[in-house]
Amino acid sequence: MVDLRVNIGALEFKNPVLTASGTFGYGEEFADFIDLNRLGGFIIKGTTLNHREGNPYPRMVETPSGMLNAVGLQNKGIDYFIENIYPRIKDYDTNVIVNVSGATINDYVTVCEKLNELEKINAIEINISCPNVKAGGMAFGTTPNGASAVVHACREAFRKTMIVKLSPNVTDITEIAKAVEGVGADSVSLTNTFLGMSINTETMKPYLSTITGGLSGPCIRPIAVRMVWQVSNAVKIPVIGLGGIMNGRDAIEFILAGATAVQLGTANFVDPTITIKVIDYISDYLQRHKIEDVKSIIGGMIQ
Amino acid sequence: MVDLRVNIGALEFKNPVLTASGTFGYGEEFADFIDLNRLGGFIIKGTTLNHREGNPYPRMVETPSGMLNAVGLQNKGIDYFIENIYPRIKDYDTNVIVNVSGATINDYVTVCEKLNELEKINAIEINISCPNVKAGGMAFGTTPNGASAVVHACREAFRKTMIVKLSPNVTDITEIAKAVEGVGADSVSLTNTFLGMSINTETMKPYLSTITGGLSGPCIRPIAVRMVWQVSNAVKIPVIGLGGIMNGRDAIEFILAGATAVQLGTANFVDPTITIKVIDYISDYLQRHKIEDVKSIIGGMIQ
Amino acid sequence: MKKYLIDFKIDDNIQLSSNYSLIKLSPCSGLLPEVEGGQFAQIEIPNSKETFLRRPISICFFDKKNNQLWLLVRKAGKGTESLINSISNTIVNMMLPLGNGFSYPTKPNAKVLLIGGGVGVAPLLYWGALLKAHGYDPLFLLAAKSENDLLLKDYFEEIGNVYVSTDDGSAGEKGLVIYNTILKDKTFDKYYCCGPMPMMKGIAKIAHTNSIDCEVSLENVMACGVGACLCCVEDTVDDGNVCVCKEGPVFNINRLKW
Amino acid sequence: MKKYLIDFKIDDNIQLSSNYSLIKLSPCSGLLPEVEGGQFAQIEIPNSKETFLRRPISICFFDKKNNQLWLLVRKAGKGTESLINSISNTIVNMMLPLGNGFSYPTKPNAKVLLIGGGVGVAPLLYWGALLKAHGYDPLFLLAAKSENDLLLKDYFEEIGNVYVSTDDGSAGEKGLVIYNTILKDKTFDKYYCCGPMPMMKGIAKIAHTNSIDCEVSLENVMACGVGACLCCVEDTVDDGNVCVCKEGPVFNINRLKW
Ligand SMILES: Cc1cc2nc3c(=O)[nH]c(=O)nc-3n(C[C@H](O)[C@H](O)[C@H](O)COP(=O)(O)OP(=O)(O)OC[C@H]3O[C@@H](n4cnc5c(N)ncnc54)[C@H](O)[C@@H]3O)c2cc1C
Ligand SMILES: Cc1cc2nc3c(=O)[nH]c(=O)nc-3n(C[C@H](O)[C@H](O)[C@H](O)COP(=O)(O)OP(=O)(O)OC[C@H]3O[C@@H](n4cnc5c(N)ncnc54)[C@H](O)[C@@H]3O)c2cc1C
Ligand SMILES: Cc1cc2nc3c(=O)[nH]c(=O)nc-3n(C[C@H](O)[C@H](O)[C@H](O)COP(=O)(O)O)c2cc1C
Ligand SMILES: Cc1cc2nc3c(=O)[nH]c(=O)nc-3n(C[C@H](O)[C@H](O)[C@H](O)COP(=O)(O)O)c2cc1C
Ligand code: FES
Ligand code: FES
Repeated sequence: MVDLRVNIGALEFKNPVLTASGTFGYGEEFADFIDLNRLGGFIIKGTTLNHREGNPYPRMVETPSGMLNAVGLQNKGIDYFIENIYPRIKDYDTNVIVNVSGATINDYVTVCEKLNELEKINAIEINISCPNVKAGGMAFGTTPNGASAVVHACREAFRKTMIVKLSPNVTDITEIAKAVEGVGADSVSLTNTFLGMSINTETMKPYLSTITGGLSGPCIRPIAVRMVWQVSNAVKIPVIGLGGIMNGRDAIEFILAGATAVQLGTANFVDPTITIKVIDYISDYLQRHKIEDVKSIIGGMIQ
Repeated sequence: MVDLRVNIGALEFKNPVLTASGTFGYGEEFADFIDLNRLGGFIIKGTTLNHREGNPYPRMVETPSGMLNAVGLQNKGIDYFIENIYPRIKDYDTNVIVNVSGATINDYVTVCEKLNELEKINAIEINISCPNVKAGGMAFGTTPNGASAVVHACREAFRKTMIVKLSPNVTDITEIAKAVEGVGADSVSLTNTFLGMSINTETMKPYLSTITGGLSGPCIRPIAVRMVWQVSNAVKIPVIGLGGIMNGRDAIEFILAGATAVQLGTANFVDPTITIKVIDYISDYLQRHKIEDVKSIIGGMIQ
Repeated sequence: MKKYLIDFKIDDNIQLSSNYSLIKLSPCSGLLPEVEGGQFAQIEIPNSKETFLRRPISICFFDKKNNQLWLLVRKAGKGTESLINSISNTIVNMMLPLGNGFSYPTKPNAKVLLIGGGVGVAPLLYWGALLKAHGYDPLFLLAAKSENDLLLKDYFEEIGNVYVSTDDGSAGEKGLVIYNTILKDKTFDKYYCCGPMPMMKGIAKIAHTNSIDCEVSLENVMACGVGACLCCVEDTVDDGNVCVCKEGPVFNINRLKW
Repeated sequence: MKKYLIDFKIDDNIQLSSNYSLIKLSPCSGLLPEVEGGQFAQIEIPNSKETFLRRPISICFFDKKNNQLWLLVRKAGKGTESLINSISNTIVNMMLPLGNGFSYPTKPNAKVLLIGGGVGVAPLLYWGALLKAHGYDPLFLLAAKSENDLLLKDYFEEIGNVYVSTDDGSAGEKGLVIYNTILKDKTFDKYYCCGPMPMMKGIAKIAHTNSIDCEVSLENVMACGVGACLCCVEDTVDDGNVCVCKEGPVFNINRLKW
C-alpha cells in the first residue's frame, strides 16, 4: 500500500485531495454520490461576517474548457453557519475547512475569532482573492501590503492552521506568497479564479449580471500550474494547488509542480464523483511508478 | 453593403481582421488557402536585430482549448528580413505590419530605424510581452516604466503607425496601456500569451524545453476580452483585441468589448481559412443586425 | 430523494422536426430510480467538442414498465444540438433525479390546468400522467409559435383534453397563450406552468388575479445542478436568493417576487 | 506543391488490432490532389472533446484509381484514439499534402532499402509503390515489438521482398532492427527510414559508417503544419533550426546534427 498522507500546518490529511470553496457547497450536496469521509478534506463556501445575497443572476456562463461565475459570496453569515451548518457537518471523518471572506479587515478578524472556537474546524482558508465582490476580496490580494495586512490580523485571531488563498490576477504571485508567509500563513492555496468576461453577441449584453466574473476550469490549468511551481520555489510553507484539475493526471501534475495537496473545484460539476476517482488514480499512479509515499513526489518535476 | 473599414493611427484597414504575429509566418504559408489581399492586415513574426535560433524543441504542447508555445522569437534578424522577405511580401494589397522585439532598448530602436525606411511597412507592433525570452520581452511589458522606456525610444525612431502589444501577465493592464499611450503609441494590441506550463506526468518532465511557455487559444479568451474592455475604457487610442478568437462570433465579442480591430492567432492552425470566414461573418452579422458601419459597434456592449 | 449518476443508452431518437427530438433512453444496467413529475437531469453531452458543463433537461416521461426515460430536447445551442443528433446506442451519462417537482393539489377533486409553452411542455407530460393516476382529471393548454412547434400533442391527448394556442393561428386559437379562452374559466383550483419566462409571468398574473394556486418550473443557467455552486438563483419572498436547481425548478408563484 | 483543405469521408476503417487502424478515405467531392511519397496531412479530429489542434498523420497510400487515401494510425493518445474509433461515413477535414517527401535515388538502378519501425512503416508503402513504378526494386525491412505490431506486411510484399525484425522474435529475426542481417549488406545505394527516434538514429549511424545515402522521416510536435508557427524545429547543419513540417518531415541525414 502506498502512503497518501500529507501535512499542512498542524493538520494531517489522509490524502492530498480536497474540494475547492464555493464549488462543493457544504459537502452534503455530494453525499449521494460519494463517501465524504474518503476526502482529504473539504473547504466550505466563502463565509462572511454578515448575510450576503450575492449578485443578481445570470451568474454563470460556460466558456471554452471552463466557466465564468459571478456568485459574489452569497452566504448567510458566520453566525448562521455556526448554528445551522456546523452541527450537521462537524462529524465527518475528514478535515472541514472554512473559507473566510470580508469587506474589511475587521470582518475577517471577527469571523476568524468565531471560527477559532469551533472544535472541529481545524483550519481556515483566508480568501483575499475573490474577483466577484466590490469591496475587499481581490483588492486585498493584489498587493503584498494589502495581503499581509489581512493575514497578519487574522493570524492574531485564529490559532489553528491558516491557509491563505491567492489571487492569480497579479504580475508576480511569488511576492504575495512571500508576504503572507512572512506574517504567519501556514500554507498558501492557489489559484482562485481569473477575472474574465463574456458577451452575448446577439443581445450585445454581457452574459453575467456583473459584467466580469471569475474564470475556472481546465482552461486556466497551465497558468495555475506555472504559478504553483513558481510559488513553491519561493516559499517554505506548503502550497495547495488548484485550478482546472479534472482528473488524476492533472492532480499529479500539480503535485509534481510543487503542491502538497490539491483542490478540485469546477470538476465536481462535470463529474460529482471525480474526487474519489482522483484519490484512486493517485494511489494507482504511485504503485505503477513504484513510489511508496506521495510526499516524495511533491515538487518532483525533473528539469 | 456594410462598411468594414477601420482606422488605426494613420492607417486605414479594409476590414478589422488581422493575423497575429508568430502564428501566420510571413503570410505566404497560407497563400494556398486564402487570398491574402482580403485581410485587413497581417502582422509578421517577431523580428529582432540579430538572428535568433529560438529555443530547443519541444516547443509546443496542446492544453485544454489552447496550446503552450516556447518558440522564443526564432528569426533571421532584421537585415535578412529586409533583403529576403520584404521584397516578396511588400506588394500584397493589405497592411503588412512588422512585430518588433529586442533584448535591449537599443535593439528595438535599431530595428525601428531600419523599418522606418521601408516604404510598404506602414506600421509596426512593438512586442514588449513575449514570455519566451530571457532578456527583454515580457520584462519590459510588466511595469509602466519599463514599457514607456521602450516605447518612448521607438517613437523617436519610427515615424509611422506604432502599435504596442501588451502583456496580460500583470495586475493592472490599464496602467501599462496608459503609460505607452502617454509616450506616443498610436494603438495598443492585447493580449499576448499568458505564461503557463504543463508537465508530462509519465516522464515527470515539463513538456516544453523551457519549462514555461505562452498560452494561447480560446482558453484565454474570457480574460483577454475583459482586458480589452478595461483598456478601451482607460485609453483614447484604438485598441486591437486578440486572444482566442476562433470564429466570427468571437471577433464581434472583442469589437463589442472595445476593440477597433482584431487579430487571429492560434485559430489559423485549426482552420487555415478562418480569417476569411471571420471577415464574411462580420459582414453578415452587421447586415443581420441592420448596422451599416462596423465602427458603430466598437465598444458597443450594452451594460 | 437520493440522486444517482447513471450511464444511459439512447434507445430511440425521434426527430420531431429539425429543432426538436424526443429521446428515449434506458440505463446501461439496472433499474431506473423513482422520479417525481417536474424533476430534471444534468446531462453530459456526448462527443461534443464545444461544450464543457452538463446541461439541465427535464424528465419528460418516466416509463417504468419499459425502464425508459424520455427527454424532449429543443435545439438551443451547441449542447442540445449535439444531443438531438446523437444516434441510437450513444451512451449518455446523467445525474438524476434533481430538484423538486410539482406538488399535488391539496383538494382531492381539484380542477387542474397544465400550461406548457414550446419545449416547456416537457415536464408536463409525466406530471399529467401522475395526476391522472392519482385520480385527477388534468386539462392541458399547449402553446407554440406555430403548429410545427406544437410538441407531443397526441401524447397529451391520451391523458386529458388539450387546448391549443399558436402565435400564428396555424393550430388552435391564434395569439398569445394568455388570451386563450380556457384561461377565462375561473374555476380552476391549480395551474402548473412551464414555458418561456414572459409566458410564465403572464400566467402567474392571471393566477394571482383569479386567486388560482399556481406552480411554475423555472429556467436558469446551471453548473452543478445540486445546490452546491449557487449559480442558478431566483429571488424569493421568504428566503432571498435560492437555488433553482435545488429548491426548484418548480416554485409556487407565492414564493416569487413576480 | 499547392496545399488543400478538403473534407474527406471515411469509407472504411479497418481495425488491425486494438491499437492500429488502416483508414481509407475519399474526398467528399472532387478528385484527390497529387501527393508525393512521404508527405503528410494535418487532420482535424472529429467529435473529440479533448483535442484542440489538428494531428499530423502520414499519407500511407494514395490510391489514384479509387480516388482514395489510406492512413495508418496508431493509438498514441486522445486524438488518435478518436480517429481509430471513427465509424464509416464520418467526415474528416484535412490539410494536405504537407511537407517534403522522399526523393528518388540519383542513380537509375540504385539498390534501395526502406526501413520502417512500428507505425513508421506508414509513409513507406506509397513511397515503395512509387519507387517500383519508377523502375526501382525496393526491398523492405519492417520492425516491430512483436508480430502483432507488424503492420501491412502483406501490402509491402506485393511491392518487394520484406525482411523482418521483432524485439521478441515472434516474427523474422529477433532483436533490434539495427542488428538485422540485411543491414550487413553494404551494397545498398540508399536507405529510407521512418520509425522511433532511437531506431532512426541507429540506422543513420549504419548509413554513415557504410557511406550509404539515407533519408529519414522525422516526428515533432506540430501546431500549424505549414511552417508558420516554428513549433516543430529540428537543428540542421546548414541552416540551424528549420521546420520539420515544411522542410521535412523527410531529411537527408547529412543535414541533421545526429
Ligand atoms: C431545470 C431545467 C429544465 C430544462 N428542461 C429542458 C427540456 O426538457 N428540454 C430542453 O430542450 N431544454 C430544457 N432546458 C433548457 C436547456 O437546459 C438549455 O436549452 C440548454 O442548456 C442549452 O444548452 P446548449 O448547449 O444547447 O446551448 P448553448 O450553446 O450553451 O447556448 C444557447 C444559446 O444561449 C446563449 N447562452 C449560452 N450560455 C448562456 C448563458 N449562460 N446565459 C444566457 N445565454 C446563454 C447562447 O448565446 C446561445 O444563443 C431546461 C433548463 C432547466 C434549467
Ligand atoms: C509528420 C508526422 C507524421 C506522422 N504520421 C503518423 C502516422 O502515419 N500514423 C500515426 O499513427 N502517427 C503518426 N504521427 C504521430 C502522430 O501525429 C501522433 O501520434 C499524434 O499526434 C498523437 O496525438 P494524440 O492526440 O493521439 O496523442 P496525445 O493525447 O496528444 O498525446 C499522446 C501521448 O503523448 C504525450 N504528449 C502529448 N502531447 C505531447 C507533446 N506535445 N509532447 C510530448 N508528448 C506529448 C502525452 O502525454 C501522451 O502520452 C506522425 C507525426 C508526424 C509529426
Ligand atoms: C461557482 C464558484 C464559486 C466559488 N466560490 C468561491 C468562494 O466562495 N471562495 C473562494 O475562495 N473561491 C471560490 N471559488 C473559486 C474556487 O474555489 C477555485 O479557486 C477556482 O474555481 C479554481 O479551481 P477550479 O478550476 O478547479 O474550479 C468559486 C468557484 C466557482 C466556480
Ligand atoms: C506559436 C506562436 C508564436 C508566437 N510568436 C509571437 C511573436 O513572435 N510575437 C508576438 O508578439 N506574439 C507572438 N505570439 C502571440 C500571438 O501573436 C498572440 O498574441 C497570442 O497567440 C494570443 O492570440 P491567439 O489566442 O489568437 O493565438 C505567438 C503565439 C504563438 C501561438
Ligand atoms: S446549478 Fe449549482 S446551485 Fe444550482
Ligand atoms: S508545425 Fe508550425 S512550423 Fe511546423
